[in-house]
Amino acid sequence: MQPNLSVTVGRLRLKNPVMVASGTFGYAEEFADFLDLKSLGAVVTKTITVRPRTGNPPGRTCETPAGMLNSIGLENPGLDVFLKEKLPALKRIGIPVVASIASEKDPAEFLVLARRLDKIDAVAAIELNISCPNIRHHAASGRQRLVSQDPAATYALVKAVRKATGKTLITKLSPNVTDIVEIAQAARKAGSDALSLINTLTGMSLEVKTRKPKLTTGIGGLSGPAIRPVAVRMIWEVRQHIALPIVGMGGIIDTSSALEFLIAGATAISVGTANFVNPRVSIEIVSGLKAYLQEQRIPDIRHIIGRVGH
Amino acid sequence: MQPNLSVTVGRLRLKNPVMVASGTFGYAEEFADFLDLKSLGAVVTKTITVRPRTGNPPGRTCETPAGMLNSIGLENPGLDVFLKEKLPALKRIGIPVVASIASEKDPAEFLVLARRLDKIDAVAAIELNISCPNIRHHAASGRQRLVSQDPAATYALVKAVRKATGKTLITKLSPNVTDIVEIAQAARKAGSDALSLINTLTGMSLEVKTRKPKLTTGIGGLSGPAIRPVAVRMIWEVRQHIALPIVGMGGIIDTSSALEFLIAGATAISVGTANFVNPRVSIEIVSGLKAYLQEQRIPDIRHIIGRVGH
Amino acid sequence: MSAWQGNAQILSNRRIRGAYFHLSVMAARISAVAKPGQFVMVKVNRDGQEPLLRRPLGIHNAGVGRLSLLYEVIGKGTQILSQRRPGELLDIIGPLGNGFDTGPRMRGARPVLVAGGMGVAPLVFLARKLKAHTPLVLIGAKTGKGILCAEEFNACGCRVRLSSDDGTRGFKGKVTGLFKSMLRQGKTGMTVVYACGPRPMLRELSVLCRQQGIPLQVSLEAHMACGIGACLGCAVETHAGYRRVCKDGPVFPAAEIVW
Amino acid sequence: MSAWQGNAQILSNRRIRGAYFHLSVMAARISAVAKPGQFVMVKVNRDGQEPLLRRPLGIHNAGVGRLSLLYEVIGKGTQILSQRRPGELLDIIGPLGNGFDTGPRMRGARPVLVAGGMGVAPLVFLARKLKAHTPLVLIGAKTGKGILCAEEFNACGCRVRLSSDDGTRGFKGKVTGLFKSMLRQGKTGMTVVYACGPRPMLRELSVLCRQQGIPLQVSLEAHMACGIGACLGCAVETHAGYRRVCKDGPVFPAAEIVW
Ligand SMILES: Cc1cc2nc3c(=O)[nH]c(=O)nc-3n(C[C@H](O)[C@H](O)[C@H](O)COP(=O)(O)OP(=O)(O)OC[C@H]3O[C@@H](n4cnc5c(N)ncnc54)[C@H](O)[C@@H]3O)c2cc1C
Ligand SMILES: Cc1cc2nc3c(=O)[nH]c(=O)nc-3n(C[C@H](O)[C@H](O)[C@H](O)COP(=O)(O)OP(=O)(O)OC[C@H]3O[C@@H](n4cnc5c(N)ncnc54)[C@H](O)[C@@H]3O)c2cc1C
Ligand SMILES: Cc1cc2nc3c(=O)[nH]c(=O)nc-3n(C[C@H](O)[C@H](O)[C@H](O)COP(=O)(O)O)c2cc1C
Ligand SMILES: Cc1cc2nc3c(=O)[nH]c(=O)nc-3n(C[C@H](O)[C@H](O)[C@H](O)COP(=O)(O)O)c2cc1C
Ligand code: FES
Ligand code: FES
Repeated sequence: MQPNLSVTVGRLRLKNPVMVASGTFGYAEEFADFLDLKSLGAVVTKTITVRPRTGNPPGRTCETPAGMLNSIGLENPGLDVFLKEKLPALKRIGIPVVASIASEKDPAEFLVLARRLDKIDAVAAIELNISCPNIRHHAASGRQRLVSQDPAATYALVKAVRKATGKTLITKLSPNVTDIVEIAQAARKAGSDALSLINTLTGMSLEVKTRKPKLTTGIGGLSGPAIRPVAVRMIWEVRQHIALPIVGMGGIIDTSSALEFLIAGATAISVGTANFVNPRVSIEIVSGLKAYLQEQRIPDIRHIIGRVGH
Repeated sequence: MQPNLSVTVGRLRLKNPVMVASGTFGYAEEFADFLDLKSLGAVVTKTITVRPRTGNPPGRTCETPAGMLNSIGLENPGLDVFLKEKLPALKRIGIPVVASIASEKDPAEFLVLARRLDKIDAVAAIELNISCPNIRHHAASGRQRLVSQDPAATYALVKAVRKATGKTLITKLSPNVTDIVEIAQAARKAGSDALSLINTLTGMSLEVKTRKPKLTTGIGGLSGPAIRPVAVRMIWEVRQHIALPIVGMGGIIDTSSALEFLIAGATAISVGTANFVNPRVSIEIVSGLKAYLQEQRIPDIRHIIGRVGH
Repeated sequence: MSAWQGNAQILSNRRIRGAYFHLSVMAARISAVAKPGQFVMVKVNRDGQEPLLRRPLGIHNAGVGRLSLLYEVIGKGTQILSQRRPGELLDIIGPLGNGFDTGPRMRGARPVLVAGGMGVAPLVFLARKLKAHTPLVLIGAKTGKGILCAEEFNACGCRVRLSSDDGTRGFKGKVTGLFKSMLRQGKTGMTVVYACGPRPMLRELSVLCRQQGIPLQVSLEAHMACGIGACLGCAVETHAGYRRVCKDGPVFPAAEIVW
Repeated sequence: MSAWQGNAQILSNRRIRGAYFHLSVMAARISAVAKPGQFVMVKVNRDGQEPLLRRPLGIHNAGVGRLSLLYEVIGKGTQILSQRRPGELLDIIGPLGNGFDTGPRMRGARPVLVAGGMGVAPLVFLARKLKAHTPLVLIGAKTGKGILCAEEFNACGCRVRLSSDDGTRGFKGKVTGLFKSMLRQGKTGMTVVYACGPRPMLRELSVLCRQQGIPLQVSLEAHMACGIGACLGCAVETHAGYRRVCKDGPVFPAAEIVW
C-alpha cells in the first residue's frame, strides 16, 4: 500500500506534511550536504525584514533541560538580498517555499513585504511572524506586547496583509498568551488561511557562577522537546474551536512526536530545534510517517489529523 | 563563617529560604522517613478546599521531556479534616506551615477558608492558589479563565481575602498568561504580601499508539526542569516591576537551580516535582546554599537575591 | 516499616531471556523489612532527567542483605536499567506500599497465586513466605517463552500450572481460563487467592472469586510520580473513593475495587 | 569540502591525564577532506535530550580513515563523552568550518603556533601540515600539568616553548608573555601566527601582532546550537558585521575581529 501523505494548507499543496521551521533551517542550503531537500513537504525561510538586520549581540543561544534558548534577534539580510541571493537556490529545490516575514518597528513593513512577495512565483505562501519574542512591537497599558499577544492588533495586522496578497497566509502565533484560541480566532476572522503554532516560549537562564544571564539579551525564546506538551495542548485547543489548518511545531524530534501533533490537530508539522541535533531528522520523519501508515493500514495521513481518541 | 540563610516573606520569617511546593509534599508526613522535616524553611500544604474533593479520574500523571504532567484535580480531604487530621502533625514539625487554599466554584469559598485559618495559630501564612489549571473558575468573553488569568478578578479576590485575614498572604500565579507583571501588579495592589511563581504550564501529551491523551482529563499541568526557563524569566520580570517578595518555583532540582531563582529575584524558593525524584532534595539544597555562601564568602543569602549581573 | 532511600550496589543484572532481566542489589535496610507485594522506586539513571521520574518495580525476592527485582524492558527507563552493571550504585527507595495480607487468618489456608505476564515478579517472594501452605501457582503468558519463574516456584515447593495464549506451553488460553478449569475440577480447596497481572485478568478473577466466595487480593499498577503517597497521581477507584495505589496499595482486596 | 553526518566507530577513548581525554574514531569521510582548524559536532549521547545539543570539538588529527579529538571534561556533555567506549558508534558531523589558511602565500613562511590551554587541540593537526616550515610552537597553561601535546609537536619537528602561569613548567607567566619575550629576543623571524585559546589571550596576541605587522589567524569559540550555519547563534562581531563562528570561522584573521 502506498499511503497518501499529501495535505493542503490553505491553497498550499504539500506532498507530505513535513516542513522545517523558520529560523532553524537557514535558507536550506546549509542542509544540502545532509539530506535530499526536495523530499521535504515545504521549507520555511528564516524570517525576513524589509531592511537587513544584524541581530542581537553574541551570547545568542544556550542549552536548557530538554531545550534551548535563543535570542538571534531576527538577523537576516533584508528583503532585497533575500530575493536576489537566497530565493533562487530555494526555488531550485523544487518544493514550496514559505517566506516568513516580520516588521521591525512599523507594522506597515509587513505590507511592503507582502506586496513584494505577492508578485513572486517562487514564493508559495507567506508566514506572518507576529510572535518573535526577541522583538516587541507596540505598547498597551504601558507594557510591551507582541502583536500576537493582542487579539485586536492581530486582527488589524492580518486584515491589512490579507488585502496586500492573494498568497496563502499562515499566521504564526506566540504561546505566551492567556488564551491562544482568542488570538487564533482574530487571525481567522481577519482572513488568515492557516496558523502556525507555536513560536517559542519566553524564557531566561542564569549562569550561577557569574550571576549573568546566559543570553546577552537576558530573555529569549525557549524551544525543543521541553515545550512539546504546551504546543500539543495549544494545537488541540485551537483545533476544537477554529476551522483553520494548523502547522504544528514545538519540540518535534522524531516520527512519534510528529504524530502527536498530527493527532492533536495539525495538518502539517514543522521541525525546528531538532534540525540542529540531527540535520536529517525531517526526512527521517517523512519516511517514518509513511511506515507508520503502512503498519497501521491507514491509507491516508489525513485520517489521523485531529483524531484524538477517547 | 556561618552565613545568614534566613529571609522574610511578608511577616513570615524563614530560617532558610527553602520551602516545598503545594501538592508535591503531601502533608509532609509522607517525607518523614527521608529527611529531618524541621530543617526546612517552611512547608506548604496540598491545596485545601472547603469541602473534600475526590479529584480527577485516574490517569493523573505522565512523564514528558524533563518534566511531567499532572491532573490531580485538587484531591484533598476538605478544611475540617485537614484541621483535625493533618494540621496537628504539621504543627509538631516546628516550622512555619503555609496553608494553600482554593475555591471549587464560588470565590466566596476563599473567604470561608481564610476566615477559618486566620484564627489558627499553627498556620503561619496562607497561599492563595488562584492558578490551578485543573479547575476553571469563571468565564470571560465566553471562554473559561482562571482567576489568575484576569487582573480584575485577581484584584477582587485578593482584596476580599485580604479583608478576611491578617496572616501573610501569598498569591500563587499562573504562568499561562500574556503578561505576568500585570497580574502580579493586581495582586500587590489588592494587598497580597507576597507572590508564588509559578504554578504549572498547561500542557497535553498523547499516546501515539492509542491516540488518546495520556491524562484522562486531556490537559494538565506541566512541571519540572522543562519549565525552569519560563519560571526564571517570570520571576525576573516581576521583580523588575513589583515590590513584593517572591517565592520562586518551577523546575528546581538542585542547589544550582535554586540559586538561579534567588539571583533572578526570588526571596525564597519552593521545591516541587524534584521531591518525587529525590525526597531529600529540599534539605540537600539547604546545605548546598550554605556551602555556596561559605565558598563565595557571602555572609548573607539576601545579598544575592535579585542580583543579576550584567 | 519505614522506607529507606539510598544507593544500593548492584550485585548482578542479567538477561533471563528476551526482554526479561533479573537484578540483584545489596540493600539490607530494605530486605530486612520488606514484605511480599511491596515495591521499590528505582532511579534508573545515576542522575539526570531522561527519564526524570523513578520507576516502580515489585520486590521479587529479599534475602539477607539482598534484594532482587525481575523486570521486562518495555521503554526508555527499563532499557537504561538493563544497561547498569554490577558494582555500580542504584538509587532506590523502599520498601513501599502495603504488601499482601498474609495475616493471622492464614492458619490452614490453601492459597492460590495467579500471575499474568510480569505479574510473577512479586509472587515469587510471596510463595516463599507461604511455603508452609504449599501454594498452588498459576502462571500465564502470551507465549510459552513469556512464562517466567516456574522453577523458582517449584523450588518453594509450590504446585505450578502453566498457561499460554498460543498454547505453546501448558494450558492453551488465558490464565483466567486455567483458573476456571481448576475451579471446575473442584479439587483445589482454595481458601484465598493472590493475583498480579494485567487489569483485565484481575477484573475477571475478581468476578470468579466473588462468585465462589473466595477472598482475592490483587496487586495493582498505576502510573506513579512519587511512589510514597505524596503526589496523589496513582489514584484507583475503590468503593470508598479514590485510593493511592502506592501507599494504600498496591495490594487491595478485589472486593474494594471499582472494576 | 562537503560535510558528512554519520556514526563513527570509536577506536579508543582514553584519559591522558587529569580531565584531558584523547578520542579516536573511524571516520574516513571526514578525515579524507579535513583541514587543520576545522571541527566536528559530536552527539555525545547515543540519542536523547540530556544534553540535547551536539558539542563542537576541533579536529586534533586526521590520519587515513581516522580522526582524533582531544578534549577536556568540563561539563555534562564532555563527561558523557568520556564514558563512551571503543567499539561504540559516535554520531558526528564534519568537517565543519573554514580551517586555518595555509594557502599559497606560505612559501618561505616561518609560522608560529600559539596555544592556550585546550587551544593545543587543533594546532597539532596544523603543525603536521606545516611540518616543512618547522613551526615554532608556544604552549601555555595554568600549571605545568595542563600543558598538553608537547611531544606531538616535537615529533612533527617543531621547536616547542612552554609556559605556565605558576611557573611549574617553562616560562613563568601567560603564553602571551612568552610570546612577547620571543618577540623581544627578535630571533624568531616569524611571518605568520596561528593561535587558539581563551579570548583574552587572543585579544592580547592581536594587539602584539598588529604592532609588529605580523598576520595572525585566530580560532574562536562560541556557543553553537547547530554548527552548520543554520541557527545564527554563534555570531562574532567583525568589522564587517556579525559573522558565524561555525561557518565563516572558526578561524578568522585577527584584524577582522572587533575585540
Ligand atoms: C507497584 C508496581 C510494581 C511493578 N512491578 C514491576 C515488576 O516487578 N517488574 C516489571 O517489569 N514491571 C513492574 N511494574 C511496571 C513498571 O513500573 C513499568 O514497566 C516501568 O515503569 C516502565 O518504564 P519504562 O521507562 O521502561 O517504560 P515507558 O513506557 O517508557 O514509561 C513511561 C512512563 O510510564 C510508566 N509506566 C509504564 N508502564 C507502566 C506500568 N505498567 N505501571 C506503572 N507505570 C508504568 C513509567 O514508570 C514511566 O513513568 C510495576 C508497576 C507498579 C506500579
Ligand atoms: C569550534 C570549537 C572547537 C572546540 N574544540 C575543542 C576541543 O578541541 N577540545 C575541547 O576540549 N573543547 C573544544 N571546544 C570547547 C567545547 O565545545 C566545550 O568544552 C564543550 O562543548 C563543553 O560541553 P560540556 O557539556 O562538557 O560543558 P557544559 O558547560 O555543560 O556545556 C553547556 C553548553 O555550553 C557549551 N559550551 C561550553 N563551553 C564551551 C566552549 N568553550 N565553546 C563553545 N561552547 C561551549 C556546550 O556546547 C553546551 O551547549 C571547542 C569549541 C568550539 C566552538
Ligand atoms: C535558533 C532559532 C531561531 C528561530 N528563528 C525564528 C524566526 O526567525 N522566525 C520564526 O517565526 N520563528 C523562529 N524560531 C522559532 C521556530 O520556528 C519554532 O517556532 C520554535 O523553535 C518551536 O519549534 P521547535 O521546538 O521544534 O524548535 C526560531 C527558533 C530557534 C530555535
Ligand atoms: C502532582 C502535582 C500536584 C500539584 N498540586 C498543586 C496544588 O494542589 N496546589 C498548587 O498550588 N500547586 C500544585 N502544584 C504545582 C506546584 O506547587 C508547583 O507550582 C509546580 O509544580 C512548579 O514547580 P516544580 O516544577 O518544581 O514542580 C502541583 C504540582 C504537581 C507536580
Ligand atoms: S505515586 Fe504519588 S501518591 Fe502514589
Ligand atoms: S552554530 Fe548555528 S549558525 Fe553557527
